[in-house]
Amino acid sequence: MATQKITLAKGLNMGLRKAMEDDPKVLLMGEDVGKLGGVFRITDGLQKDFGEDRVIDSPLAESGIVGTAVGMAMRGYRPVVEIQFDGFVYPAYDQIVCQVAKIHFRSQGRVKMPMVIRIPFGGGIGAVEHHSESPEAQFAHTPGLKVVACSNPVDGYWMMQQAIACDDPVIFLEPKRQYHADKAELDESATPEPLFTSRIVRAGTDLTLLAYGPTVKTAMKAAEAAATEGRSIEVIDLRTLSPLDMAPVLDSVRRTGRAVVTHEAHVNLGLGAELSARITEECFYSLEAPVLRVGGFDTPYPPSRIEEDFLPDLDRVLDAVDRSWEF
Amino acid sequence: MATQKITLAKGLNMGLRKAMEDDPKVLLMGEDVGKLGGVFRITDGLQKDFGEDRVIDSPLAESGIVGTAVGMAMRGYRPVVEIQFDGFVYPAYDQIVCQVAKIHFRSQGRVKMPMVIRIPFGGGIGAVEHHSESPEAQFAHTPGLKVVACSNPVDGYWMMQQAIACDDPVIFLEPKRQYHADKAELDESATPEPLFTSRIVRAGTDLTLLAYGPTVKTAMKAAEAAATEGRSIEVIDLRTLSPLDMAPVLDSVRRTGRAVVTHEAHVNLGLGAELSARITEECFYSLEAPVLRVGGFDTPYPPSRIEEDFLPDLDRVLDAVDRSWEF
Amino acid sequence: MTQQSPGGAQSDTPGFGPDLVEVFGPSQQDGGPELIQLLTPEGERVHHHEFDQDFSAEELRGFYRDMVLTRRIDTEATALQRHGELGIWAQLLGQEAAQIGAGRALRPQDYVFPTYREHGVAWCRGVDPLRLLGLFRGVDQGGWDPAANNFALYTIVIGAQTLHATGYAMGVQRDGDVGTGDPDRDTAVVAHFGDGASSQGDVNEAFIFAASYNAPVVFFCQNNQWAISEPIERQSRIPLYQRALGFGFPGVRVDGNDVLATYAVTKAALQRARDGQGPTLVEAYTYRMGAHTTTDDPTRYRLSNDVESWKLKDPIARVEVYLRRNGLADDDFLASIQAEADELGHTLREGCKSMPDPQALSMFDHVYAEETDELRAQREGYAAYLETFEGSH
Amino acid sequence: MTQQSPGGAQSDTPGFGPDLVEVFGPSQQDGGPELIQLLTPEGERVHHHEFDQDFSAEELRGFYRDMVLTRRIDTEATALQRHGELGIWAQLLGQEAAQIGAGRALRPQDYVFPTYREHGVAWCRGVDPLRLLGLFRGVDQGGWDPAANNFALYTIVIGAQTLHATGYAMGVQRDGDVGTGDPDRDTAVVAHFGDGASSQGDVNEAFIFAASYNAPVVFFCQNNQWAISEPIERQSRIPLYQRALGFGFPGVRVDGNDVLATYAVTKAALQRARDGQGPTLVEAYTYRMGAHTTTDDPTRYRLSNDVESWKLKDPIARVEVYLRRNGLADDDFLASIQAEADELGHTLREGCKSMPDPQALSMFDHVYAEETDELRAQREGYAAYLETFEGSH
Ligand SMILES: Cc1ncc(C[n+]2csc(CCOP(=O)(O)OP(=O)(O)O)c2C)c(N)n1
Ligand SMILES: Cc1ncc(C[n+]2csc(CCOP(=O)(O)OP(=O)(O)O)c2C)c(N)n1
Ligand SMILES: [Mg+2]
Ligand SMILES: [Mg+2]
Repeated sequence: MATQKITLAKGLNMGLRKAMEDDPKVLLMGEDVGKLGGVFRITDGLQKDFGEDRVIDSPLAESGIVGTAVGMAMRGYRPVVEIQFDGFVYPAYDQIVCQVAKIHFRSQGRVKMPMVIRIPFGGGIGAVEHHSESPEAQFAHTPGLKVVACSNPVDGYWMMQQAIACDDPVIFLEPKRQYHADKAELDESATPEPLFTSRIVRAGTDLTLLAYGPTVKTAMKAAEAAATEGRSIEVIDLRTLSPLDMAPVLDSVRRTGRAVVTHEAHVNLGLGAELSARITEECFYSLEAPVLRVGGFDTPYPPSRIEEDFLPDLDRVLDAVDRSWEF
Repeated sequence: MATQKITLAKGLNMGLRKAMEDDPKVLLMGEDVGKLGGVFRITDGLQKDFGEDRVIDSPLAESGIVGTAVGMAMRGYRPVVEIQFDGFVYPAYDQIVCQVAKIHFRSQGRVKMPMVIRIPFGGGIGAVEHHSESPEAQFAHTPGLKVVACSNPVDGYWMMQQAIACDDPVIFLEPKRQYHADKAELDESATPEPLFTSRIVRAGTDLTLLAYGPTVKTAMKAAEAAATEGRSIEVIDLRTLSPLDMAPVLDSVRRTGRAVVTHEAHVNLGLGAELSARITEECFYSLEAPVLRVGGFDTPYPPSRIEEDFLPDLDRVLDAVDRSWEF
Repeated sequence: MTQQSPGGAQSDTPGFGPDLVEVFGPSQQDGGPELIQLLTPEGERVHHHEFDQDFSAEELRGFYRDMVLTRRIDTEATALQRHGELGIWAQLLGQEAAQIGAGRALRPQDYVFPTYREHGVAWCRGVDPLRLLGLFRGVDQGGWDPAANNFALYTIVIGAQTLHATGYAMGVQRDGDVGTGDPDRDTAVVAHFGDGASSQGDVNEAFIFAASYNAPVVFFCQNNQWAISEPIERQSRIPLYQRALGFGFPGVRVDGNDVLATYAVTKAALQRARDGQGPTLVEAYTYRMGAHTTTDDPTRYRLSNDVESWKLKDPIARVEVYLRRNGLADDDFLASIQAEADELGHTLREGCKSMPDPQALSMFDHVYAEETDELRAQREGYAAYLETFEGSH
Repeated sequence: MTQQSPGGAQSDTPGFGPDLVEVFGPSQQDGGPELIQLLTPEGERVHHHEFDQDFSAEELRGFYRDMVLTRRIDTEATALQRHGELGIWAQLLGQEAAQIGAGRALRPQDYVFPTYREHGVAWCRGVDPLRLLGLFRGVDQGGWDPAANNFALYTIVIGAQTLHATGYAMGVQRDGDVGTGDPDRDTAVVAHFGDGASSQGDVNEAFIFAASYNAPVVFFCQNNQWAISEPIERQSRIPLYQRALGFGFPGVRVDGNDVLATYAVTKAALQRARDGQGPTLVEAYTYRMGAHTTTDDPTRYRLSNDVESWKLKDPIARVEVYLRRNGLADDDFLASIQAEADELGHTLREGCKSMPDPQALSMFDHVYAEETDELRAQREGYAAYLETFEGSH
């Protein structure tokens, strides 16, 4: 099969389409996912091709969307729901953490909950309040949920299908800033890596830089910039946030002796905290410096005119790399 | 004023009463807080004495409770809302993280949000699902909220009044297992420590043990048990979870070189993760061992017959102490 | 007091028409004129222009038996809790007719989403009552297989299950199992919830989704007048069944202490759903005769007078009177049911006491359908830790 | 297609009475017979048996002026967005009458909780429109002082503010500011929300709390027929104003393109609230003539025919016709309003372009009323970091 150059938005769209073709039980639901194809057009064309019964525009109520999806899953469907923006997932929070996450456990495995909750997340798009947040830590703290974040078009295509095929509920985070940013070559005949694995996206020897979703690009740029100064940075795209795939991370840190984590979520109790705790516990004698964290500050997401100051960027990542060195 | 021996339930009740006497703007609202005095009787007698306008039984809707409390606060009241059990706070999650936490920021300080959200939390009472959870990490991750946990009757009395007097929204966590457990001597004429401070509750030299809410008692027992083996453990009752009061913690760890954190919340992305990350960052060269964490496992809260296996207990804390030593 | 009572002083502002409170009056102790009844508290058979139907002697005796046995489950469980065998128990005393009426109206393919008090419905579905006890004993969180009886697990977060029911019903639509005319295929879904739960956003969103998609779901609300200590008036100032009117589907109020009426009305609502005519709200007007749960103390908030007056409306007594008066049941029959109840009580007692505690390590099971290495490591770590104790003992 | 259309094939199951869908019929393009109107699209003054009132020439010209200026704010902001000066803009085109009618009916002590599109109401409250632009430019999240105009900040999470309004109204009750008869004291609260928002749990919970406490709040729903790409039929299969009936308080549907009717109905609903008669739902039946926001593309989901037919109901044109026809406004007057609008447009353009960006460090301000050491340290750390760049430049 020929390869093609696609954006992340296209990769996700193709992944959804493929999953719907492969399994008639896959349903999409959300606000504006039908005729409009979603405000980001990720479901573009799918209602036209699969009908209103499979691509369902819902009333404007997130708890209702997730709660009815629970019932559909109980009836044997595999619902994929779209939350329009990160900041609007909270009305559904109760259904997600008390029902979606727990029904398999509650029923001692008798009731499966194969649901994907898609959330465009992260900032940098110049939006108003609630449109730029990073809620992943709260979901990763909740047993019963799996949480993944894609960072590029090819992963978007494969991870979406894998998440839909997974028999557990998956919170699927899509870096909205990247939707239409860069294109990549997709080979549909390739064999993807498993869903819940992290990936070294740039090999290095001096420091391990951990990122996911939107910060992977920043991390790659930081590694390039550091290389010009003779520092060899290994970049890992975590891809899975719960479970964490610690093996490649620990292996890397044992080699490099230093780690920096970067994400857009608030630093306080963000994924960086957990990674720091685990890395320190497992690599105590290998560490030359404490694990440093570069994230969103511990303030509400600010007005968009200063959002780039809130978000971790190349310079702040490099600054942390420097600080790690100086320890 | 003579001192009296009181339970935690009584201390909280007296604290609420005092706050209501001192400030007519203080209102209580929640499910069953009126005639019944709450399912734990924390508001016992208050409706009788302050009337139905100040102690308000609400319709059964947590988002409604918190959302209307936001409006009351805007009108100049100081609402104290009760969430009946930890696991029922999630329907109000959206109002808490998107509104309560952000209105002061959104309005550039023009609108204050002096609200207290009381949550009986933690397990060990043999209850059914959703009645034994520890949701603190999710709130502590949210900028704009302050989060405190009391551990004893005297703190219950003072911290409640201080939280109500605070101009910021405070998530007030009450260890329900302790409500009627132990009595302590209350001197109402004493001067309490400030609300957002941690406290060394047992001095020690060999290891710093951090706890809050229900695990403080466990930590004290662990320190006693360790003492019989000649190990001197310093126990800190964190009291405030957001902001964290790191100064006494860091000072302690610099002296002891070892730290263990214990809480009932899931270990993954629990407060222990943040404490580990910060301690490691600040005390890198003082640490003899990585910060170890003893918490609820990363499973949903289990059926009550095995909840004591889920919850951190004396033995598991001592085991972590041992592991810290062996590093 | 700053609150104005509804229907208070009229102003001369232009009209919005009367409030519904004025049209229907506030909720009344006797359920008001809209209450659908087929059997009075005195055991008299009355007729209703729309919901009347004939009942065979066998059916009537069946209702009686189910209610007596359900009540026995409840009393037994309450006693077991007092003896420390259960952590807590949510009593259904007084709500037997509402639950048996609703439960008996189901067909096998229908699916039920209960709250935490539907022991009678569970009984009708064939769920082993011992499994209900397991949850309240704390050995599991619902030990029955939902698929075996089309009876979901109890849901403790109030109202959440109404959305699950609606979504399930949307699945039924997608399977084409509505409106085919095939009585063994057309499927209805029932969501149980309480008067208190009716205030939750989730319940109202369920109404919206069900109306929007015309889903085959029956919202069955047991208005037992109380949400723990809060009277129904805190949740609604008009009769609860009228809530449905605001969402564009029918609501009815049935005497929830009348098993015949509850059965007839539920059956009709289920058939509406199966026929593809969409959702219905059934308000079963009843009374919580016991405490909210065994840890509750209702003397703190309600008058024993009220309870006394509701005793006269006992759901079982009226059927017994009717059966006897019409020669449909004799002493032998009644004694045989009592014997069956005693037998059931005995089985439950013994079964409950001998119910084993779960293994500690079972808490790591079923967190995921596809287990994670992370959790496996946690389980193994804890297993190894536990073994250090075994060794030391 | 598995969904059954409401009001479809009748079965012979016993009756629940007709569905409300059958009683009222589905939502109609023209608003149906229940639509309250005082001024037709053709500019004819019609009378209503309950909500009629006289308007002075000055009042009428005032409505006209407000609507023209509000529309100008909207067009200006839309243009500014196209020129990159705003990140996004939520247009109110077509909803001017609904907003000016609702805004003008307020008294100073009343309090308004808007959603994100109430630029016309803001105008009536005296909020500087430049402050509205600030939010959409991304320099702040609402730069006005809510207390200065009793106009809360915009709320973007749809529906959340309806609970705030209800709670505020409960505060008003506690202050004794209802039903005193003192026109300068009695206070009403207004919650604005859209047809889409009506599906949120929060909005329905607000109805419940408001009914339960009989709070002095007016729920003002601008049914502009669309929630982004979803038509009103997805949210409700009966006219939206009837939602209130299910909660036991009155609902009315007013022609939201008729400023006179909207004013009269809102005024009456507010007075009901101030008098202590509790909540009312006002559905202003209107149409979103523009896109949802400047980033939306409505051609993907709706017919230009519909838009054309609504153009004939333009809220400003009908007042202009009426004013002219009745000699209440001449060319000079209309020209003077145009001049005022041009002036306003100019001020907005210049003001917007010269609106300074916030300081980066301001993001650490006002997170708390009582700042934490933690955050102070974070601010100082970032300040020091920024200084390293200043040095290097
Ligand atoms: C979301 C949520 N909030 C609070 C509770 C605690 N709670 C359990 S039962 C109950 C009262 C429910 O009353 P109702 O719906 O009338 O049902 P009933 O108990 O009368 O059968 C409450 C407040 C809960 N289970 N879930
Ligand atoms: C809780 C929540 N979910 C989703 C959104 C995204 N969103 C913004 S406006 C909108 C449509 C709202 O429609 P409606 O209530 O009719 O108001 P209108 O925009 O027509 O004025 C949506 C879905 C949001 N702001 N909040
Ligand atoms: Mg009840
Ligand atoms: Mg709309």
